[in-house]
Amino acid sequence: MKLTRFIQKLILWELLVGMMVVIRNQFRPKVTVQYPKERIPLRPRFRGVPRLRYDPKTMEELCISCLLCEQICPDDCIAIKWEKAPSGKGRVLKDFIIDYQRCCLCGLCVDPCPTKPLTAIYMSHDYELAGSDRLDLVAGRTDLHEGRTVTIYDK
Amino acid sequence: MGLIEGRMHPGIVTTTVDALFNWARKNSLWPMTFGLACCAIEMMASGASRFDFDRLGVVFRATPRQSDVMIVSGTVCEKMAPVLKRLYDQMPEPKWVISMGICSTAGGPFPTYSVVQGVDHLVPVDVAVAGCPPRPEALMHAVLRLQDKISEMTIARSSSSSSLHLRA
Amino acid sequence: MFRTQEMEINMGPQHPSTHGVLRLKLRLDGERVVDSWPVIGYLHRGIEKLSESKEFIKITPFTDRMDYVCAMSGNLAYLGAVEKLCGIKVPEKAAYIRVIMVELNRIASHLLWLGTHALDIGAMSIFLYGFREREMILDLFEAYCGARLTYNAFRISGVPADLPPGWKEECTGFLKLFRQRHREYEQILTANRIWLKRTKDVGYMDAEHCLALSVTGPVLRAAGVARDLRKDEPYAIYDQLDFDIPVDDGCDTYARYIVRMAEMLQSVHMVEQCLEKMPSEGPLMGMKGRRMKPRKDEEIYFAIEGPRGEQGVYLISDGTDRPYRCKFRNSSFANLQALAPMVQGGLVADVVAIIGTLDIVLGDSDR
Amino acid sequence: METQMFITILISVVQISIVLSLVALSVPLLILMERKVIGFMQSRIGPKRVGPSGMLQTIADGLKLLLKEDIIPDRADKWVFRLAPMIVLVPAFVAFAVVPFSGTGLNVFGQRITPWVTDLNIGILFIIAISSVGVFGIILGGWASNSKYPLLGALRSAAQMVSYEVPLGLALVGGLMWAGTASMVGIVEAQREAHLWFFIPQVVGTVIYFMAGVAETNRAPFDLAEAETELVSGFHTEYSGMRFGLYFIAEYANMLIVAAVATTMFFGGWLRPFPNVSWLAFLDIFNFILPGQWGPFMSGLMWVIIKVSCFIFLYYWIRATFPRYRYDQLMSIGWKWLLPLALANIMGTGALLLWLGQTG
Repeated sequence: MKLTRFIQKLILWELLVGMMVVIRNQFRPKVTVQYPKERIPLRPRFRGVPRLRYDPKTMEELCISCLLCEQICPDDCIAIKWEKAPSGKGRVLKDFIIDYQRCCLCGLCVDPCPTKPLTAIYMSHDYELAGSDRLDLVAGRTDLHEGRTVTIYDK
Repeated sequence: MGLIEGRMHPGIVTTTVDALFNWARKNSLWPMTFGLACCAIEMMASGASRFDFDRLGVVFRATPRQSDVMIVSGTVCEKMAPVLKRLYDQMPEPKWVISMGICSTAGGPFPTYSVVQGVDHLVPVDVAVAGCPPRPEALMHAVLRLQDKISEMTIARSSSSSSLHLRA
Repeated sequence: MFRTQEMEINMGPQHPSTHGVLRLKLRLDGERVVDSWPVIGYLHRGIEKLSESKEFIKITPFTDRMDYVCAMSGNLAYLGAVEKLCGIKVPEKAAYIRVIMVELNRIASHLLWLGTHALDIGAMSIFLYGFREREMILDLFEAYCGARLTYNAFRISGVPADLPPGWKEECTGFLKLFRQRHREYEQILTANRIWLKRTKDVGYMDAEHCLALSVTGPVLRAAGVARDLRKDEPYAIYDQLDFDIPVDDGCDTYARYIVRMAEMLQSVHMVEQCLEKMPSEGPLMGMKGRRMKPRKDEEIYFAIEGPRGEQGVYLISDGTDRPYRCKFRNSSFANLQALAPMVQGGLVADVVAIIGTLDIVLGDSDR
Repeated sequence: METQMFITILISVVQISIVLSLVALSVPLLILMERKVIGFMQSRIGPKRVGPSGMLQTIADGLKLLLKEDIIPDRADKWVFRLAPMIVLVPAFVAFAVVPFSGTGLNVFGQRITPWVTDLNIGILFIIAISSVGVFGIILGGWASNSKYPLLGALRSAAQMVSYEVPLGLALVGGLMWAGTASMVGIVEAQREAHLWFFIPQVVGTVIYFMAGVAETNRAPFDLAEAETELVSGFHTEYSGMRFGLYFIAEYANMLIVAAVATTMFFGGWLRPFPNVSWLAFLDIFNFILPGQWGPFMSGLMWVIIKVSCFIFLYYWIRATFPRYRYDQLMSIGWKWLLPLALANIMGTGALLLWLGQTG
């Protein structure tokens, strides 16, 4: 027993074992995803930047300007402008601004949104968020509905 | 800047040379290992096997002298600000800055006494990435954006800034 | 004519192996460290002060950003404190999900430690192997809560969502694979003579000193003290799980390596048990509505065992829905105090090994 | 008479330029291969997007380094700072003068062109002598930067390289005793005559040589001088642009030298495996493909390239796997293990040769 350990030590056995592990990994399939060409499929619950959506059936604004998301946002990055509806009941959304410079993608704003089952504000799958200026990252109502315009690379 | 920048008039030579130079510059962006906070972990992940920054020719260098781009990854605190500025000054021209994540872009969720509200108060930012932290793909996207920006560089003298050109 | 002189050198705040923005002033005699002063505060973001102006629920995202390597533990510690303060009971299923997430995150955190620690010492591939497996865990987290690093996965009184379909199978598959990969890491490092030389008797600190400096976590357990809050003061459902606490009495960097490697396997074991025992049905939130009614003038302290040691939250309430004072007792800050005595008398190369073995996260220590 | 001399000089110039350009061209390839090979070992794919599957990556890197601003720190010793990279680079290239790239020469226009620039009768000594000059470049570069991390790196590398020169040289002595000559060509010829590669009687010498060679070239696990995680970048921390590039090129050229010497000394240079076993002759593929003198030349070249590549691959493999030694441990290995082992190896070889001489 002692002799085998001595011989193992002499022929650098444990170093060779380590090297074999590395060479074994060389022949395993590579885990690299070549990003601009191919993308990792995002999981359904993935939280990108928050966005707004219309009612898919009626294409009407879902947001009822209840300001719950504005209140719960820990970064105070949501600003909502509204005015009284002409009918006198409820509110009409004038503008909805999310400052992506501040948004920490925590997803807390989606929890209290009252327009169930489809929440007006939702965590989108947009993650390509680079802008040449930080002010590019402020998203107004159109941006929130249509998505920000970003250069998408695919080759 | 190097020796030839700003000495030539725009023309065929400069565009050809520009194409070559910009190709070299944009394909060999070496960022500095400048991990500040959470985003640094995602920056490491972008260098790791699954995303493999090496594909794009992006190799992390430890010293500012050998790096081309500074990825400010994380919250820049008041105490860190002078260090960051000095490191930026130590980098050789041409150099670029990517502001990764909302903390470095605008202070992020920390509007407090100790956080610099945006690294653009300290150094010129070329590409700002939102996200907290951005996915590694988002950082790669920022690098690709930066490459686009680099390919528009020219060694020719720009007409607006040079009075000599106006006279000639 | 010749005169020897001690050299003062600044390690960090920007240094490849200070794990962020730790600054270490070293006084060197040749390569030997005579004296050292860790300087922290380069990542002080004022989270505790900021917390006083936020409602309880809004503070959860900040806990992600303190110990960003193990954000789930931060969430759990904070939410546990709030639940203790308000006397909320967490449903059993939610507790199981929480434990699964925290233990998976412990593996991820230890993988990051393994990778960076080995990279500091010079082993390059193991860093990428560690990250490769960590990505799989992050995928699991992304499938569950939607984020890769700053999860915000739990809510007060429970968890916001059930495990997505197919998650259990994916997780079981990962755990099976991870056991194999764990063996590979051991093959590369455990018996490697270079690794042994670099870690044995480096950064020695015995139990007495560890306790005196209130060092916790694997560093303490590697000094022979079987202190683990999961066993000593069980929270969540840890009292229903069967697990061991790996202890080693080497007191050095190698012992810490052994302890952490064993802990990863224990976590795998725990997650497997949780997946088996978890009730398939049941409520996920123990509280209806969003109103918090904490008792007035109550002070509580709640701590969990994070991957780096005791992760505690101290809350004072004044009866409103915001904390009067919110103090985080984070393990990195306490463990960092062990750095200076450990590096004393070592070489420069040992300094990076010791920083690696303490596994500090500067966001955790500076807050 | 004068024309003959002129032609000789011309041939030398041509040889030198061919060798220089070969080495200079193989360095970018080596860097690219390192990134690719190590990438594959780490289950990623390495450079991929620049040029066809990343082939132009190092070209882009080099061009970019040329275009970078050239910073000389304010308090640096400016002349030494400029000179140091050259001191590293030049010996690394000069050493290739005596490396034989193939066995047989070529006859071009009635002139014989040998596949080595010159065949010194002290070839091995020349290489050892020349490559030890490179240390000065590293020390001076680290010192001239007037910065603390480079200084530490320079001191480390000074101690390391000086102490590893000794086992490196002594490890070669065993081989020299077998060969009975110090000429690089003569060593290979001796292996042909002895019908065996000197690797077989000199296993210990080969291992010692390789370890010392890794240390000499500042590669992992002995890359203390530029240990990235300890000393930022070691001696070239303050170097930017092409000056850093020169250090980088020199490092890889040195690797090539170490591999080439090992090939010549222990692995039979341009000889195929088992040169005396005639049924293995088909291994010299080019003998059958190419006509006349080109066949043996290309076969020899092929074997040299294959053997050198194996060594370089071993370099990469080791770098990908192992942690780094500590400074004092490195010294104790060098002086306490490698040096006595190398001496014992010499004595053992001497005894063996004596015994062989008496019996045979």
